[in-house]
Amino acid sequence: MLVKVKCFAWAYEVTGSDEIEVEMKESAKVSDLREILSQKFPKFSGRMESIAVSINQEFVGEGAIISSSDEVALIPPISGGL
Amino acid sequence: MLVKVKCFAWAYEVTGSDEIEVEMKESAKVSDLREILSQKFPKFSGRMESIAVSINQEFVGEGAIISSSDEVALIPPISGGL
Amino acid sequence: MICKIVDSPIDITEWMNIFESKSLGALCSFTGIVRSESRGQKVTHLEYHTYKEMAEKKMLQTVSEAKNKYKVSDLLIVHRVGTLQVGEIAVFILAASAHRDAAFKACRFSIDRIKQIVPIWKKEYGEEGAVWIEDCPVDITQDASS
Amino acid sequence: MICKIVDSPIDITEWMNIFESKSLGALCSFTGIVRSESRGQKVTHLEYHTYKEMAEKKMLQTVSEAKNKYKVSDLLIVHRVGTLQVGEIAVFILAASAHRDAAFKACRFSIDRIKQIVPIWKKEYGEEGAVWIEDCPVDITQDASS
Repeated sequence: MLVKVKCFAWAYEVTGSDEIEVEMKESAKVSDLREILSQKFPKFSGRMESIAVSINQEFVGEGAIISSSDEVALIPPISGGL
Repeated sequence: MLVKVKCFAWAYEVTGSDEIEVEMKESAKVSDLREILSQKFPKFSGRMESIAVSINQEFVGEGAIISSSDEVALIPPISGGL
Repeated sequence: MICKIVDSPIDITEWMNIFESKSLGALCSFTGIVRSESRGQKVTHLEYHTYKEMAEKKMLQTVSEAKNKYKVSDLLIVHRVGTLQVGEIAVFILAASAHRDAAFKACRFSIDRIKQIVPIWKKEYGEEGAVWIEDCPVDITQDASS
Repeated sequence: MICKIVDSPIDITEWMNIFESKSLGALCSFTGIVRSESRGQKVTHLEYHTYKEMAEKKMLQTVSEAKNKYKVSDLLIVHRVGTLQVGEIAVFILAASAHRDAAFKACRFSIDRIKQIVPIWKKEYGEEGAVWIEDCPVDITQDASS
């Protein structure tokens, strides 16, 4: 399946796009997504752990299952406020 | 000596004046002032302890000595702010 | 550092931008507004009385203590006295700091401290008459600048 | 309850009087202003980026958590994104309550919580180039509404 992944802050700079498409097997998990992205974009190396993943605008854990209709996003460490 | 004593909030209502004159012996203390006022104004009865006394705009203890040139004030429990 | 006792309405918008903003970072404000109810009684209005000279002195002591305790760059306290209607502002405090923790703490400290040492009294007028609010008998051992 | 992400300057005076004041009592505000120095470096300007839909959702979660934790009657969060100059306001929070303790705590909680769960990112531009500020890796175990 093809999954759309939004990329924010420096994740955008790493992938070069604010939304990428990632080919994944059905019922893939967040941990699978990390693996695929780390291989595809070596610049994630050493920084992937600091990224949180959201599905449909909620933060999710490594075991969460992704479906092709989900809104998936990469959330680097945040720094809102002052 | 004659000492001027400012009366605020309900101390003003008890004495009927925002400034009273109190006859005291030289080197009288704050505790003496309380005694004189309690006798002069029976309505202070049971409430005198809740009043703080200031001399020259600083809170003082019972042993502080009052001189006739001092600015003395009776400060009932305060309630500034909201 | 600004401390003021005023007898006309407090216009927050006048004070909110008082500090030069370039190096501030964090501003914390506190606004105390006359409530329509107090101690289960409907309030019609309030009267704030003060011992003005001493109150200004004690407000200055308050901001100086706050500045010593917390890293604030600036602090403002404005307290209104006289007759206040429900919904009107009685007190406004503004603390400025490079960091939010100090701004919050200094602002909170200031309103708490005002209630301990600044000679201002509130008389509440309601349906059942008027009553002096006695929040806090002054504890002189708590007065010493720490 | 108002949560907004805006891309134009935040006018505090517009927001400061937003809540009906008759029953309020206490208002606590927090204003976050872009500083001219950060981490020892001179700042020329900042860029705030956001994942807007999720950020608004997480701001709503923040105010709802604050309302559950503290007895606040109302709460406002406005966060600006885009390019901000030194001295401009990045965030404004206003908490209203009958009592000051709740107002202070809800306001403080909100700014702290924003920094934990609201997807907004800050890029600092200074003399030595631009850098993403990484205050807080999101800890998903801390996200659950408590």
